[in-house]
Amino acid sequence: MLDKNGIAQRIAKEVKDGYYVNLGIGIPTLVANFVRDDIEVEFQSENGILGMGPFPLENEVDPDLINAGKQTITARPGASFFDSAMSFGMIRGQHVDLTILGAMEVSQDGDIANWKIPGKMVKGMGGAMDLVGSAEHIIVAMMHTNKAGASKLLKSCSLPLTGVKCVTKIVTNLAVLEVANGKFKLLERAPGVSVEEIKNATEGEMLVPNDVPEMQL
Amino acid sequence: MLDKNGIAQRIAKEVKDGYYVNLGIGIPTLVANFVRDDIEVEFQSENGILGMGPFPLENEVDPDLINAGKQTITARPGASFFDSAMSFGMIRGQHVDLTILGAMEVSQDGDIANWKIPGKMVKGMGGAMDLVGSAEHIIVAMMHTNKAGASKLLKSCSLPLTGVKCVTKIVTNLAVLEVANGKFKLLERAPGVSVEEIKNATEGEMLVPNDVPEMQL
Amino acid sequence: MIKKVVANATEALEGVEDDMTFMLGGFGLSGIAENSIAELVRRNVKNVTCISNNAGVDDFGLGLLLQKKQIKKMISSYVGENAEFERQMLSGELEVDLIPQGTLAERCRAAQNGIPAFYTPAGYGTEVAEGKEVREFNGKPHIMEHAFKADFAFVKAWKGDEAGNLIFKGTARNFNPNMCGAAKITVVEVEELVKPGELDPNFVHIPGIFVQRIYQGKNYEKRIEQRTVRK
Amino acid sequence: MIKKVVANATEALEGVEDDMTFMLGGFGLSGIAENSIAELVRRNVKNVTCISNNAGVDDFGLGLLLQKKQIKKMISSYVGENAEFERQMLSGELEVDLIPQGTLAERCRAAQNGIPAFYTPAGYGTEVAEGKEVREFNGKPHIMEHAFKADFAFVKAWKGDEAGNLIFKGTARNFNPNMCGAAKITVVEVEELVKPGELDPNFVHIPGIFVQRIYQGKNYEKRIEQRTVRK
Repeated sequence: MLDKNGIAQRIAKEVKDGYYVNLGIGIPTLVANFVRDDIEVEFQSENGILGMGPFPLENEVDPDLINAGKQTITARPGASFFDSAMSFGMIRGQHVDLTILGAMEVSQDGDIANWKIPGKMVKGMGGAMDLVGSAEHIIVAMMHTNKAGASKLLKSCSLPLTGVKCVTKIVTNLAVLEVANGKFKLLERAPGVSVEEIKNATEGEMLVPNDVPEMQL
Repeated sequence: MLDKNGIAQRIAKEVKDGYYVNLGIGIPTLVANFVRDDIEVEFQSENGILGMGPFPLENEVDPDLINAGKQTITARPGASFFDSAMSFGMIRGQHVDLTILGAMEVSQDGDIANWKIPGKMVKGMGGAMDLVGSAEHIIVAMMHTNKAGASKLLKSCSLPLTGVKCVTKIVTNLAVLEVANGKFKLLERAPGVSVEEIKNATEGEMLVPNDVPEMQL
Repeated sequence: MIKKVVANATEALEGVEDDMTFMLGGFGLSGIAENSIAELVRRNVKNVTCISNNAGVDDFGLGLLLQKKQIKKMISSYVGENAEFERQMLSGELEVDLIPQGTLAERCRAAQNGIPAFYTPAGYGTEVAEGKEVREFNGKPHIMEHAFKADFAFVKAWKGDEAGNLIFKGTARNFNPNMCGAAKITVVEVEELVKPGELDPNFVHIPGIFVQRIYQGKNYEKRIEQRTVRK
Repeated sequence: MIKKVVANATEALEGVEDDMTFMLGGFGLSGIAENSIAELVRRNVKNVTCISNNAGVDDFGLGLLLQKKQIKKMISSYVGENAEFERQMLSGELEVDLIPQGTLAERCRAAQNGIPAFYTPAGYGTEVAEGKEVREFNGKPHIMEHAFKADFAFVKAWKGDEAGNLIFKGTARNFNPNMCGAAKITVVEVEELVKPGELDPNFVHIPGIFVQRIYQGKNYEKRIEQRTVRK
């Protein structure tokens, strides 16, 4: 079974040379720490920077330089700043190659819910609806089940949707799955996790190939 | 009767303190020469400059600094350069206070034609359709009649339109007129020109007040 | 050069009234119009609608107006850092229109540029699309969104000149440029107000034509929400 | 940093074929992609559609492609400086779609930003509106316009870095920034190609994400159409 860093580490393998990548808040943010050094990748943060670098040193902290999670950051050589309309132009115009974001629920059709629990929690969708509405390649990073132990991979989402039929891949603490023809297709098992365990934790329909390899990190 | 400079000089009186003004090619360009020194006016050229200055000195000529007539220009202190989308955002968004442009025909409803003579001449509309489609205050600068002596102030335009019901004022070599309730309302006579002469040169319906003053330049 | 400089926030907010709609720049607490917000609190205008990506935190930014119950309605994309906001919303005291962040930016930009409406895929199939026209382009459903209408835009820039030309800094830029000229009156506060000619015309982010009033702000706090550092 | 630098125009135009649609920056002869245009002439691609505000003059800019009858269709706003253009158009050899300049710019910008369609008042009641949807907003009729689709955009910038970040100069900026990322492949030629980090990230006009290929141009002529001077 993976922890949050493990999920991020596995997702980092999906990041290809030459990609522009948007990382959501939470586990996705950790992905940057695991991307191979020998490939060229640029991170976009939708509040207005391309070429985001690591956190600043204590003496570099600048309130005018933050990421979408409101964390202080740095800019890499070759970075650029821009306004919100242009930032979402990059996203809506499909110039960003890969979007990695968290979710509260994902359906077997690729629907995603991650912004609202009616009557309880309303943080807002931020840029998530723009991202999932436009991106061609969307990976969800999340725990396979919620704190109560219920599956987050469902036949259909029970919460208000963020986007429909948009998720392409899901990486959880238990497995890597692909959304294919209205089913979750099991691609890889987390280290030490059995197919049975994954089945038990997945409410939606799952397609299980004969051989499901353990993931390589 | 006015010459082109006279028309420009009369129009310059319509330019108020604090105006952003777009000047079309031809007579309108001359207006800048006659604006009073004691008022603050900024000229926008739709190819991408606000704060256009006079023509450059011989040693200041820069091919990367031209106006919409492709003439070499200078930039005043406080000028800015921008792309074409933003330039027409200024125009479409009604941030430009006054538009002065030439015309081949104007109708008594305020329609204007200035971009095409079917089968003969097609230069294109350039920015004119955006300007007349959005501006709240449009002054046409033109000769009252064409080279063949025919009126350019018509009941309805015969040439393909640039915009409908948009012209607010017309300054010609003979008169100043306003478009009001589907008629040309005669406001001023050019020096030495009689109401009769203006009537004879105007095909469209004209409203003539009892007293039509001679224009003051 | 056209006169736009005003002495301070009080003069800049002349004409601000109850029941108006405001646009406010900033992302989180970065690039917010601190001086104009303080003046809105001081004036105690009530029943206002605020178009702003976020709603500040409990004791800073728009949170200050929320505390004093000055806001009738918020139009935002993300409001997750504000307990008082959540309380007012869940209790029904506060109307909230949550919309996608890119749609929020583009609706500002549309207002600035005289585009009354446009189509976007963001929000299709969700609550956001309810009651809106859906149309297919390139085989993909899109929803129609309208330009915002607002009375005042409160913008924060880094440097500005007396002609209203603006330069923003880093990610404090965010929604600020898109809101300039998107309301009837755009009020800009700057950290540094300079003479015309001091800003390179090639590197002006927002030309002065989009700005009606400009003033030198003071006492910028620039609070950081998530101070993250590496060793 | 993502590899975008190519050696020259020939390498930059790899994949250009007959019957394609191109976007070309520039206003008149200012800010045109001189090197890429020369390469289009050299390759002698035929039957192409060009989206460009102007059509060059008889012996420069897009006029060079017109002379060799490479262009099937022009989508422009103003073509008044080119006798060969007028001849081909009036004789019917050349298809011409004349559209308002602001609409041309916005249709590029829409393509860049993933906006499939928008509404504008420009052209309402004229030939331009024929066959287009008309809709009233705020009591005023508007027409619906679509984002352009193109295979290549040929852009000219002043400075660029190896990450594809671009800076334009003066009014040579014009349509160039709006065309970046508005076609499947954006090819940029620059007067000066520098290393990443040499351009101030706060003053980049177009971020590298909108650019696929960049190269150092050469022998810029920068012809002036109307040399006007004062004494």
